[in-house]
Amino acid sequence: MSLDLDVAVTYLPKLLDGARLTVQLVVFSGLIGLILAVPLGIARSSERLWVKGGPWAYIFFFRGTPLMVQLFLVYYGLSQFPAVRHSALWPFLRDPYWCALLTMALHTAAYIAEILRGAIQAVPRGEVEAGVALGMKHGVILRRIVLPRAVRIALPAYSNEVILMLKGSALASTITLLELTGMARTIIAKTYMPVEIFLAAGAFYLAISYVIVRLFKLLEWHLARHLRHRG
Amino acid sequence: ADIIRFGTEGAYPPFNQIDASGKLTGFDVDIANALCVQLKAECTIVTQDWDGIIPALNGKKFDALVASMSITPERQQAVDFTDPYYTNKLQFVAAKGSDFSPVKLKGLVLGAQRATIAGTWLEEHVKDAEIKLYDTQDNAYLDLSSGRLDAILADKFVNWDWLKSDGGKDFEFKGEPVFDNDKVAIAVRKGDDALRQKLNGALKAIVANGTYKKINDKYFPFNIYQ
Amino acid sequence: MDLHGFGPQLALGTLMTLELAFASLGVGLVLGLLGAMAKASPHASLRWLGDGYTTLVRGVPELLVVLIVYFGSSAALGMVTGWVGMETHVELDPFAAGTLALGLTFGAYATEVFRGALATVPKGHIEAAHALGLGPWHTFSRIVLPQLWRVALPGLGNLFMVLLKDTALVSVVGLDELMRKSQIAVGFSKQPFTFYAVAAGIYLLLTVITGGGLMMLERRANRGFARARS
Amino acid sequence: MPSNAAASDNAQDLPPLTATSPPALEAENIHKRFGGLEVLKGISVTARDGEVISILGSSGSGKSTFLRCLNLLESPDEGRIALGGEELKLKRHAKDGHLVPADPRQMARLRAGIGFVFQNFNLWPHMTILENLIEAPLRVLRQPRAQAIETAEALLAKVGIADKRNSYPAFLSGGQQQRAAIARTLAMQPKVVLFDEPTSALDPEMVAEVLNVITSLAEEGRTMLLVTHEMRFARNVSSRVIFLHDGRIEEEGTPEQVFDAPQSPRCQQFMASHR
Amino acid sequence: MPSNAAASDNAQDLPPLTATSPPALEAENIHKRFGGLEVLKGISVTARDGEVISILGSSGSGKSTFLRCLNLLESPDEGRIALGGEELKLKRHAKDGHLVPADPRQMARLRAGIGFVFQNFNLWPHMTILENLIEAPLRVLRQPRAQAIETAEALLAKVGIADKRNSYPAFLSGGQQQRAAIARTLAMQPKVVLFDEPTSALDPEMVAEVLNVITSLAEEGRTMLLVTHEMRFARNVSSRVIFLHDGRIEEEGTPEQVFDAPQSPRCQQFMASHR
Ligand SMILES: Nc1ncnc2c1ncn2[C@@H]1O[C@H](COP(=O)(O)OP(=O)(O)OP(=O)(O)O)[C@@H](O)[C@H]1O
Ligand SMILES: Nc1ncnc2c1ncn2[C@@H]1O[C@H](COP(=O)(O)OP(=O)(O)OP(=O)(O)O)[C@@H](O)[C@H]1O
Ligand SMILES: [Mg+2]
Ligand SMILES: [Mg+2]
Repeated sequence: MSLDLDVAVTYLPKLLDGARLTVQLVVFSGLIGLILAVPLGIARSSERLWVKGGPWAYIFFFRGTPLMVQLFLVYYGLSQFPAVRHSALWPFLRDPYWCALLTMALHTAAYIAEILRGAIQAVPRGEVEAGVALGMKHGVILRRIVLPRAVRIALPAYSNEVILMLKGSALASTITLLELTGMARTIIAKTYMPVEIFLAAGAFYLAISYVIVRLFKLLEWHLARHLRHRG
Repeated sequence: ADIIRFGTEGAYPPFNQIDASGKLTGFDVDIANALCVQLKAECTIVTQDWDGIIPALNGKKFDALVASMSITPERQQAVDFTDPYYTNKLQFVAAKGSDFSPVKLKGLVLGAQRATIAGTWLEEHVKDAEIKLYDTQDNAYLDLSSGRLDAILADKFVNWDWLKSDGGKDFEFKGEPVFDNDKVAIAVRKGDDALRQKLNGALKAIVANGTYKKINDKYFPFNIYQ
Repeated sequence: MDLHGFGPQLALGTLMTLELAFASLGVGLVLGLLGAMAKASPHASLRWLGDGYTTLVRGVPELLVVLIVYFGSSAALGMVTGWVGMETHVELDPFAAGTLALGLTFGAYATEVFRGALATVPKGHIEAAHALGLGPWHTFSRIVLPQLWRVALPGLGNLFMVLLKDTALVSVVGLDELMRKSQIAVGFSKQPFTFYAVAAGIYLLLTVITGGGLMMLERRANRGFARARS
Repeated sequence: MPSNAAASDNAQDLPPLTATSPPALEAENIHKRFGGLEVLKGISVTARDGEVISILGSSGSGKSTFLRCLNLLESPDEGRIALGGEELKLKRHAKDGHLVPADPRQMARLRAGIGFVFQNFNLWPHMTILENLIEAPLRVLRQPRAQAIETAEALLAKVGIADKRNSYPAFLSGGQQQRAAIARTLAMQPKVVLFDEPTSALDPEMVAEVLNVITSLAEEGRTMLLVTHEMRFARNVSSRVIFLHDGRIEEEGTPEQVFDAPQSPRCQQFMASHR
Repeated sequence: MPSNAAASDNAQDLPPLTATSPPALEAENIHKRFGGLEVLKGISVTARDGEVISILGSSGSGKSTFLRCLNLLESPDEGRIALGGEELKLKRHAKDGHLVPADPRQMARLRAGIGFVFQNFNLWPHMTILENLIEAPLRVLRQPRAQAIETAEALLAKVGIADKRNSYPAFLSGGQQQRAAIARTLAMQPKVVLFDEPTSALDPEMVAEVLNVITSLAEEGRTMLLVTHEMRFARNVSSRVIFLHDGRIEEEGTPEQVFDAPQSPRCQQFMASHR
């Protein structure tokens, strides 16, 4: 099998456009997701049923169903109701970009919250008790002891989640967005050169995820200074 | 006897589809079976996702594709085609009563399935309208009924099938077919001339002996060969 | 709800989804542990290998991994058999290819989860094992793994949920799992919402079951650990 | 309701020691069981301002559990606790029947006035020693940063680990960690300090040093309860000694009484092993 | 090369004590630095079969570090170590220049013959106390399960926590954990035992008990090095005392010499604080 790399080069600008949209989707949905996930994860690790019940159900639903189905229901599903089409939200929900962003953020928030819960529960009990004994309030302990410790524990799993979202963003092509995958498929439909174009798109994904991995490594290194030998 | 392994998509009614009992049915399937009877060959038909269908053929997962695949120059680089076994036409559908017309598309939002002749046609011929491409034809129809699309361009026969259904009852064909020479054929691996010749012969035979017409009439009230 | 007679088909799809998920889980857990050990190894070459594995496999879209394994493997096997003079056509069957591809992917992500968990095992516990003369294998399997497991479980649970749904990707190699069966049903019946809702319901059901299993595992793994309260 | 800042002011200028001032710490009839094991079977202790009470007892006799119950790190099954005359509001937990704080704000305020030095230190590993020390003064007492650092450095110097101020806990020796933990507690200037074996990892010189620290705290009018196995230390530092056995107070009195003339056979036996 | 099992046989029937038998443990000129901090500046210790050597020194003087270097939990920068006359093969690590084991199998075999009791116990939290005790005998010595359990239960009874056999470490008191850690090490019947403050969390009665255990181990011909802050304990148990200061051995001799008539001013000062 011989590769025709000219095709990939010809369509590079188009793929770049797609990559830009992909990065946008991942970054924004990731940020919104993180903001949603922190309170969710904290509430989920509570021992009180009425605190953890809601987040539990939320996480259950969004982790339990495929992103593809969620996207489908938000984009195609909601629009089947005339009430939605005539509501004030329609200009927003009509647009596949906002639908994708909303769904991806809700989806990733559930996963991040669950990771955070695991990490919070892994913080050694004695360290929490030390804060309690010093009269620190619940919120202060959470902010100053539990979360900083949990963040360090959760970081690798979180980097996983970001990369999974990068890949998950490919599903946005099912609601007509021309992000990297959507763009690649459109080009393939024109050129019938699936191997070359998919490889080129794959290289873009690899490059983006490499950057993500690097950034996380940097962050991890920075946060692990308390374990590093200091001469 | 010879063994021929056919591949098809199984998600393109009424040409190829899987029914509730898991059985593969449709126009393509009936044609393949008729060809096999003609060739006195032993046949299997396997389904395969559209995205992987050409690679699977070239990876020798099967020998031929009866998947309503149109002949295009790009595909001809990857596979060889037999003589066409039906001719497709592209025609717009839009809401009943709308003033849509294929000659004034400016500023409209048009939809089609990605990687189809219809999608390519839109991209090549329409410059001043927004074009949205969908993974499946069904998704395009959904967006037509949600009002995000003004019209859809698709295979006439597929549109016809949808317009008959519940979801399509508020829509209708608009204007004449914009393209009527889309030839659909069976694909074989490049260079597999022996199989190609055999299939061509058998195809001629079933058209001549009336088997083809019987199959055609089972699905459509009009002739789709030419 | 009218399933247009597709009930048995969806059941078959569910079964295929489960088979794929569990088979890939097995492959992936082993790869994940090996990956984490490689990355924590003092040997630079092993670390490099582990890094390469996770970066590459995590970086490439799952769909591409599936396609590469499925089509690439038969090309590679064909080449090998060609060298030894056989002209027969060898191929990885779709299930094996799907399992391998999903397992590879799961393993790459699991490597990261295990690595994070590895860092939470107190150094002293490993030193205690060394001081008692436990070898590297026993130290790992008896002291590190059970503690690592406890911290890794929620992350692995996440990954398993992803895996369960990623099985949908292998439909490109011709495996009829739940998602594809639903799409077929949609194509036939033109009732997308019915069937996608049913599919979502089935995935949720599987989530309930795996969630229950995970909770049991977590409870087991947490024996002996007092939980922090504040 | 007085704010945290007010509570800390209290701690700094203590009320004059008069016979009528309420006891700094009062615990009455504390009961605690772990599953089937009844560890505390009704312990009552009253500590006046400036008193230093040592709690002795064999390993597993419930000394740590008792201290932990006093600031509700462990929920007692039964009992009353009052600090400086203010009764800690408790309520019964609906599910497991333990006593838990009824008013979390009161609890946090009172806890800020009770220091606790853990048997196993529990320093926060992601903060340097200095950060460990200033954390609570900054967040709980809302001290200005400069002042918190100043106090912290003075304390670190006092316990002899000023050079480790920017190290992380993982890189300290056992004794250094223990001293850091003591300093962290003292940085809050608590009125009552509970020490759980504060000298277990210290060499005799450091023990003497900690003894000095405790004595000077007592002179400032602070009240201390300490669990210790160092008899010599207990004798030198304490105004009163309590011997725990089998979940009850078996013997109580001045160091002379308990060490030199114990009444109960169990305590006699315990003291004998020390001689 | 003898297998692990053979090594354990060795440990159980010890060679007769003769003047010509090689020393149980020999460490020569051990150096260790952490970054810029030189903690050990050349320490040499030779311990004969049945000897009990106490290591004293102020907090941070490098006692734990020295013990940890002896079984290579810490990589020394310089030095030689031999066990029962067998020299530990060391090589210089290519990158950081530390000495690391050259032959991992030899290392594991020798380590199985050296016990180490950690200052902070390091019990494995996911195993019950009994499981903690039998783990190494099962995996390293390949003892039959029944035998391992029997030995473990006898040891637990000896240190007085037989009732905690099925508890997890998190639910034990500090002293109970310490005793479990001692028992875990002894379950391997090591020829040489290194104790890092084995009595820090123990009450006087338990200290006496541990003293008995150590004495009886010494009578069996086992060799022990122990870091401790309990002077009385060190005096009673040891045949030789070493005082560490500033990374060097400042004073060495019989307990009488070191405790009652120290030569160096630093040691005199240290001992004074003890009186
Ligand atoms: N991993 C490390 N990195 C940097 N410095 C260290 C490390 N471990 C120990 N140190 C330093 O080395 C010195 C000696 O520590 P070590 O634990 O040997 O003391 P020690 O004599 O056992 O004291 P203690 O009686 O308090 O346990 C201390 O100053 C300590 O801070
Ligand atoms: N969380 C717990 N769950 C079950 N049992 C516990 C728990 N905490 C302590 N215990 C048990 O309660 C008893 C008292 O423990 P505590 O820690 O109070 O003893 P202590 O007097 O402080 O002993 P030490 O001097 O050894 O520290 C012990 O038998 C211990 O095993
Ligand atoms: Mg205790
Ligand atoms: Mg030490």
